[in-house]
Amino acid sequence: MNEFIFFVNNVLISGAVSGSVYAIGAVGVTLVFSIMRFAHFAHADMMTLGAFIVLILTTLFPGVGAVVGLPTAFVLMPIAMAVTAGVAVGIDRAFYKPLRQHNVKPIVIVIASLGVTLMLQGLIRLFAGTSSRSLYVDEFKQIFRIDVPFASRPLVITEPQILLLVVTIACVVGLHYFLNKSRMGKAMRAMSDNPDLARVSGINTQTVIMVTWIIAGSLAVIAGTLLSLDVTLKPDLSFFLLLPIFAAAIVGGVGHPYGAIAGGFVVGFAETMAVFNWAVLLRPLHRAFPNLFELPANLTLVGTEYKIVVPFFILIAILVWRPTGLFKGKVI
Amino acid sequence: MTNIIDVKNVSKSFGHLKVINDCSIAVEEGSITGLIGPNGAGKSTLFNIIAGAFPADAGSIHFAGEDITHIPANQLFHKGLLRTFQIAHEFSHMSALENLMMVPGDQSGESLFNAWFKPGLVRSEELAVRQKALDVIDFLSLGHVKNELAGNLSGGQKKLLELGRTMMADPKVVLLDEIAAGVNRTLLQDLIANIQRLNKELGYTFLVIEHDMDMIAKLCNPVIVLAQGSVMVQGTIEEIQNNEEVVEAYFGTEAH
Amino acid sequence: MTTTMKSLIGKRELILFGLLLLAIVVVFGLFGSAYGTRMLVEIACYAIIALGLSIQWGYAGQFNAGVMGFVALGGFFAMFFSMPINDDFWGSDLPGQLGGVFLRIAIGLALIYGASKLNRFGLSPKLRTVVTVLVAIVVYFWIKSNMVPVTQAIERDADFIGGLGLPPWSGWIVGGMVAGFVGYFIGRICLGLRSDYLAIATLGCAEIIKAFLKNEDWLTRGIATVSPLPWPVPQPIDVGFVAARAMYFSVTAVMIMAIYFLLHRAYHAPWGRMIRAIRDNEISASAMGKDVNKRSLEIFVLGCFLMGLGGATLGTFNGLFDPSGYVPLNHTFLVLVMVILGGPGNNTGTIIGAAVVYIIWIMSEPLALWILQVVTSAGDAEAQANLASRALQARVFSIGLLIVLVLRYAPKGLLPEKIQQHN
Amino acid sequence: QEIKVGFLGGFTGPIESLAPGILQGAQLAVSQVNAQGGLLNGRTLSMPTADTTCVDASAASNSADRLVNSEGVVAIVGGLCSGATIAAANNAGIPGNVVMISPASTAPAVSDINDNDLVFRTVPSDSFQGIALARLLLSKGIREVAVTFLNNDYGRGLADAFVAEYQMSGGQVLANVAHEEGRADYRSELGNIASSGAETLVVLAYADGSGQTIVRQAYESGNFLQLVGADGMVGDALVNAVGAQALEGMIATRAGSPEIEGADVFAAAANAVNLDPNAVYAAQAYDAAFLLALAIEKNGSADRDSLSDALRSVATAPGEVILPGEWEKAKRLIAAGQDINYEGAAGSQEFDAKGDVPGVVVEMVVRNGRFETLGLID
Amino acid sequence: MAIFEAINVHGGYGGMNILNGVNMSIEQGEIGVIVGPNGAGKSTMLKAIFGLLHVNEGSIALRGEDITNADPTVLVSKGMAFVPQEKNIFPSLTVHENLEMGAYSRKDSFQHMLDQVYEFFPPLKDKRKQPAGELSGGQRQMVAMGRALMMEPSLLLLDEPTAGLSPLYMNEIFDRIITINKAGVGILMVEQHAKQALRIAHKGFVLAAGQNRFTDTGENLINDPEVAKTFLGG
Ligand SMILES: Nc1ncnc2c1ncn2[C@@H]1O[C@H](COP(=O)(O)OP(=O)(O)OP(=O)(O)O)[C@@H](O)[C@H]1O
Ligand SMILES: Nc1ncnc2c1ncn2[C@@H]1O[C@H](COP(=O)(O)OP(=O)(O)OP(=O)(O)O)[C@@H](O)[C@H]1O
Ligand SMILES: [Mg+2]
Ligand SMILES: [Mg+2]
Repeated sequence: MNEFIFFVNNVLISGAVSGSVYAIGAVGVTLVFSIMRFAHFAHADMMTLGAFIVLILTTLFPGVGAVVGLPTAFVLMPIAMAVTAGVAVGIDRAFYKPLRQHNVKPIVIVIASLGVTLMLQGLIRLFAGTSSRSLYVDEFKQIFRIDVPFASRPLVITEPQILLLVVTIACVVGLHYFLNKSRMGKAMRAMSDNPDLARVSGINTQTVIMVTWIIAGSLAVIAGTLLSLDVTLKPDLSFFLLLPIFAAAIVGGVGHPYGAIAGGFVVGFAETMAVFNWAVLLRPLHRAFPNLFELPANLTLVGTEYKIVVPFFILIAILVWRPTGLFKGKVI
Repeated sequence: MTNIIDVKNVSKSFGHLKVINDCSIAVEEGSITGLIGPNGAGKSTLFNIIAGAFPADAGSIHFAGEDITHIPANQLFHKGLLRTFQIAHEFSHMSALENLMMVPGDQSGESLFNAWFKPGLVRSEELAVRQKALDVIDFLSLGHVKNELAGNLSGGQKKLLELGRTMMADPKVVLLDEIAAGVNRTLLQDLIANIQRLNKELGYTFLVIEHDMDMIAKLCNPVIVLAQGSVMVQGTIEEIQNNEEVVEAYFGTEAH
Repeated sequence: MTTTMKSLIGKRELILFGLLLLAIVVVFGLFGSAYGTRMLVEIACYAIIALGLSIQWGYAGQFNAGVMGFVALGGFFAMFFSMPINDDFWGSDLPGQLGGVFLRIAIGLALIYGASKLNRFGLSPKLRTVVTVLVAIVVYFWIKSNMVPVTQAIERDADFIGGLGLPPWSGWIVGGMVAGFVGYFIGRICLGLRSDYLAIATLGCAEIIKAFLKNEDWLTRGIATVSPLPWPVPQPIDVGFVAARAMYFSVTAVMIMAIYFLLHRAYHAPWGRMIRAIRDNEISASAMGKDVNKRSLEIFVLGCFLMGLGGATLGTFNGLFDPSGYVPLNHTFLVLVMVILGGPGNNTGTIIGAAVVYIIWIMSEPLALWILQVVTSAGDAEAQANLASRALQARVFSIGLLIVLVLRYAPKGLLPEKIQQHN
Repeated sequence: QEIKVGFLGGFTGPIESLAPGILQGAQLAVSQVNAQGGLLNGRTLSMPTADTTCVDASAASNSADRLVNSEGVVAIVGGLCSGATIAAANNAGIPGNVVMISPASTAPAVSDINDNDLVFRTVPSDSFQGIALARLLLSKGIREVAVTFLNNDYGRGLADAFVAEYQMSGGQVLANVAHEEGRADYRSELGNIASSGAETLVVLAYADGSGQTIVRQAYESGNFLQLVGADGMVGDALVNAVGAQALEGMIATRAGSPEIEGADVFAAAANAVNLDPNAVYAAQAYDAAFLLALAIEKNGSADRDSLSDALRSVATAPGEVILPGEWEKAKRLIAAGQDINYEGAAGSQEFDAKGDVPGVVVEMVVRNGRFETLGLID
Repeated sequence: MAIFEAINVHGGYGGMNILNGVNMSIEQGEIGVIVGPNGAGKSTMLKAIFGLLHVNEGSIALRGEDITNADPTVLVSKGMAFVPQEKNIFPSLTVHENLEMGAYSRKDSFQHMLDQVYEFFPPLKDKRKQPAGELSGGQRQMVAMGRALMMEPSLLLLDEPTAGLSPLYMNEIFDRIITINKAGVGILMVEQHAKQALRIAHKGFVLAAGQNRFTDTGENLINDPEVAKTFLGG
């Protein structure tokens, strides 16, 4: 039973948590992709940017959380979402819109977004320094250790992890209703299908693009903040998230929000399972039949130093096996 | 006369949609064969299958007696099978002349080794290819736009360019997919004349998809009617126009 | 021929070359000739890498965001071939054991390959896939369990397997070839993808290559780094900085001239026309009889070869093999900026771009510090120290800004690709 | 008129947050020298800086090259990361005949550079600290540990030394796992380690990098009872960030001796300019810069030739003891032709044949939300 | 008063003008047909009218009100609708959603228009839940027309609505156009099936090289031998 709890803690909860972060990130990437047709490399940096804004707010108003009984950072997150959404819209106006108007190939905008990534990284470091920070300024993270019958190990889950899972579900449901039922949502899908015709139909494409960036920016802040709450806030957080997030988006099928969510969890679980020591689960078996086999101390698929390449291997496997991703993506 | 193209019992589905359904057609060497049928009948799909753009699910295709069912598009070109596209597929960032010059398939300068180490050979071949392209471009009366980017040409000029490629390659068979759609009728008369000339003078075989009945009537014999992925009837244009089934499915009762 | 001569030295090129020369003279004047020659060599190495990216992207429209990986491969082979032979390793029984592991790897690969062909023997494709995956997993664990003890023994007893003691240039060529070979496999899998996907896929490949070089200590010494590396020409310690670097520069300059000449010839031959046609419209090119997959792969491999070669020359020049030193900012994005600024598909432009961007990149540090000193000369020491480190972050920012500005105002680069005219 | 001693640091890259403190340490020495009349008959000492990026050998040698060839420095303080130091030395320092003193490169490999006696360091090699840490744990009766180290020259060198000593002396290392810098999440690594059943976790990483996250997540997971760190983990910033409750009782080691006089002198001087005297490697950087100034003065000219001999002479016994900040006194003695012996802020800085200093390692523990120094480990 | 009038329109894509002074007008409830050689600027003219590219000189008016270079969104709310030559549907939206998008800027109920479109084009009714991308060419064209009709426009711009369609669908589309027009909608369309189109046109415009060459009733143009020879294919 202890081993099972260990498995739950280290694979299920862990995978679900990183899966959620990837999923929310991938939804933003895929939304931008399906509506503006380019892979937005700066998304991960918008996550960091948002989290830094939250940090600033939390430092300014440290007591807010106690009033509601939630982490201050979480309570203040909506303000950062608004700010980052504004920044995202501004970046689009300044850097992507002129290129769009020149009718350049999508790949050129992709490169521009690489430029924006570097600029954001430079700026964040310039103003916020480079060290790790915690989003818990005046409070401490709540850790729930849940005792389970027949086991001496507790199930461990932290407050931000619960928030993360809840918010992910809320985002999925909300986005589903928004895209399928609301007028603006349908207009966004229409725009992603055929931007010129959308204009001709009287859809204000500027508004649609703005709303897209607002949603993408807000989602980025949610992912960034909850991740930083759960772990730590670093300026170079984003670069390491970029690959798994894109892998998640492609694995799920680019341009497909539900695919992105599925992809996020696939990548998240794959990562944790690849580095999990499966010998742990075999130990009870080994205790029951000690002579049956010899149990190696460490039975992992890949060493943790290769964890970064796991999303990428999944990406390749999926692309070979099913080039459009799990859900049928739009463009290949 | 022999059948230069022989399509036997070919089927093709996209997902659950069966687009080509046990279809068999044959094209006689030296003929201009028409292929008509309602929208969505599977005509372009059939072209794509013959030209190797994607594989058939079942059935076989023979070209000049050889089984070409699984041969990719680029190899079919070298065997003498050339197709045009329903939507013009020009090389938009190359000049009109270059669009033609890239066509010949036996250019030794296309190998890196020759390009690097046999410049003399490459240059003399290049001169010949260029002369041929200039001839073709004059023949198509596109001389004044030969250095224009192909992407900037108008719809009709692109269609002419598509036709010009066929003349650069010396193919045996040309598959034409709706070259008339969106083309000005006056220009179309020239195109028809050109096709007839290529057929008579150079002996090209044509398989022509078209919705323009005037053009089909002028050019094609025989005409094959495709409906829902299989052949409905085949015959001369008169026979087709008087076939009630075809009239109902294709022309509509108030046609002519 | 006269037309090509003219196109080679147009007015724009002349002006740019003039400005570049001026910049180099200024650098020589300000920083001395030892540093100046060093910069020239590094520009030359980066120019080779940039030419590799330029032909992939400019000629064929392939967006390779994994330059770093190929550069690192080149660096590794430059080290592996040129370092002296490690007697601790070759004198023990470890080579035999390692050979045994490689034999097992070969057997394992053969087994996997065999399993993937089982459908020839009447197995249904689904079942075959399952069997292949199972075989692959078993083989993986089998090899892993055999390999780990051997590699650990090497690390413990011999540090790492050492080099081959061959001349550095042999490592450069092999480094280029292996980079091309790896590029071949990556290209086989990824070239069919949309360009953004290709970027992500190659980005990932580069990370895999780096992770491998960084963690397989028995082979590469990992983060412990290997240095000093032998040079193909006398080293500064023997003949002084300027002379040694001038000799090194002449080697790289000859290489660039040869590469430039060959690329120019190929581009203006039917080969170049075919590559551009494939870039424009793959479907149509394939209908015109061009083997799109083969040709895309050919140019991808050629580009990767150049990246490997450039990486190898750079590695040897730096005198050190340090796998963790390969970071995307310096080895992918910087090269990318060189190519977009210079003009993708224009070799002259790419070389100028490499020089301009490298000078900007290198000068941005002293410049940032100088500006800072002027601005904060009144401030206290702590503020200065902090600001100095932060001001250098501006480098990252300025590279980003440069990308965005170039795309905005000169989307085709300083010297755009020329449209072929036939009069 | 200025005499230049370069500072080669990783202002960007993985140790960018440590670099400012280290530079300040060196600058403190420079400002003291200048405040007390400068060197070589009143010439001023200045310190141009250059960035190595820490991880990019090419950038490191380039920056070093600029210092050596363009700035014309007499000597260099730096680099910080061992890889950068090796690259800079091999590419620019040694061919340029420039003495380099690294205040932070701890990798054992630095000892083995073929350096014509030009490369020194004021920080002990990792092998000292790893051994000390292993002995400390064993002496406390901890016989089973799991190790996770940062996968760079620092972490790996330290881990290798620690593990070798620990196992040789009868301890058992149940897991030894590398981790990469800069990740958001180390739960997988920790899970992997925890699966070995170890209850003591040795974290060999930097406090404001992966170390902080690992310690925090190790505490959250509840899988480990005892946390252990090395010098990279020491710093009250860690306690503030992770929480005193989580770290209470954490064992750590760091280089440096609390008993030498120089430490207190340096602490006072540092506090006066708002520099945390405990900032990682700041004292070592101070020593490096001060030593170089002494050596130049001793050498009698701003030439690079024979500077390393002068350095050895001023740094090592015998001779009149010079403490941090005692520049005027040292100048006077040198002028009088007397032999001096600098006893620094971070140690007595007696260079051995390879240019290394002997390691003095102290034990530290987190108590009441602060790192407290307990005493020397022998 | 002319419901729509374009006077001396100049415009193009980049620097160069494609349109060099085009004049056009139609009255309430009329059908106007534009014919001309490829590259004459016909599609360009429709795009210029609909605000999709910049008019450098000249003016365009709707019911006397100036709409030169107005945003398409504004034009839609003023009762204009446009069916482009290609890519005129939203492939991943269902037929029903395509029609809804047509009514995007309507604030009132549009149920009656949905009913009417399904009545116009019966095949669509069965396929209302199906993504439009799965339809055949003719059905797509119906969806495109239906989408344009949802706003109950008073002026409908059609760019080659019959290109690539089988004769059956071509006739059907022409029939629908006549029906729609009978309901009082003004229509301006480009056609290469010039004779059939001019036959139902009240007014015909022959465009060449970005300028008007002939403007007359449809009947007169068909019967003009010069027009017939140079522009209608004899
Ligand atoms: N790649 C594809 N994926 C899914 N369905 C396809 C694909 N290509 C064609 N179809 C479907 O196959 C059917 C036949 O298409 P095809 O293009 O062959 O028709 P066609 O006879 O050429 O019609 P038209 O005269 O309009 O060109 C259509 O229903 C079409 O929607
Ligand atoms: N996006 C564009 N950029 C630059 N030039 C263009 C563009 N689109 C069209 N043109 C040019 O504008 C001219 C007119 O094009 P337009 O599409 O209006 O012709 P058209 O009369 O509709 O012809 P067709 O009957 O072939 O559709 C052509 O010469 C064409 O090359
Ligand atoms: Mg078709
Ligand atoms: Mg048109």
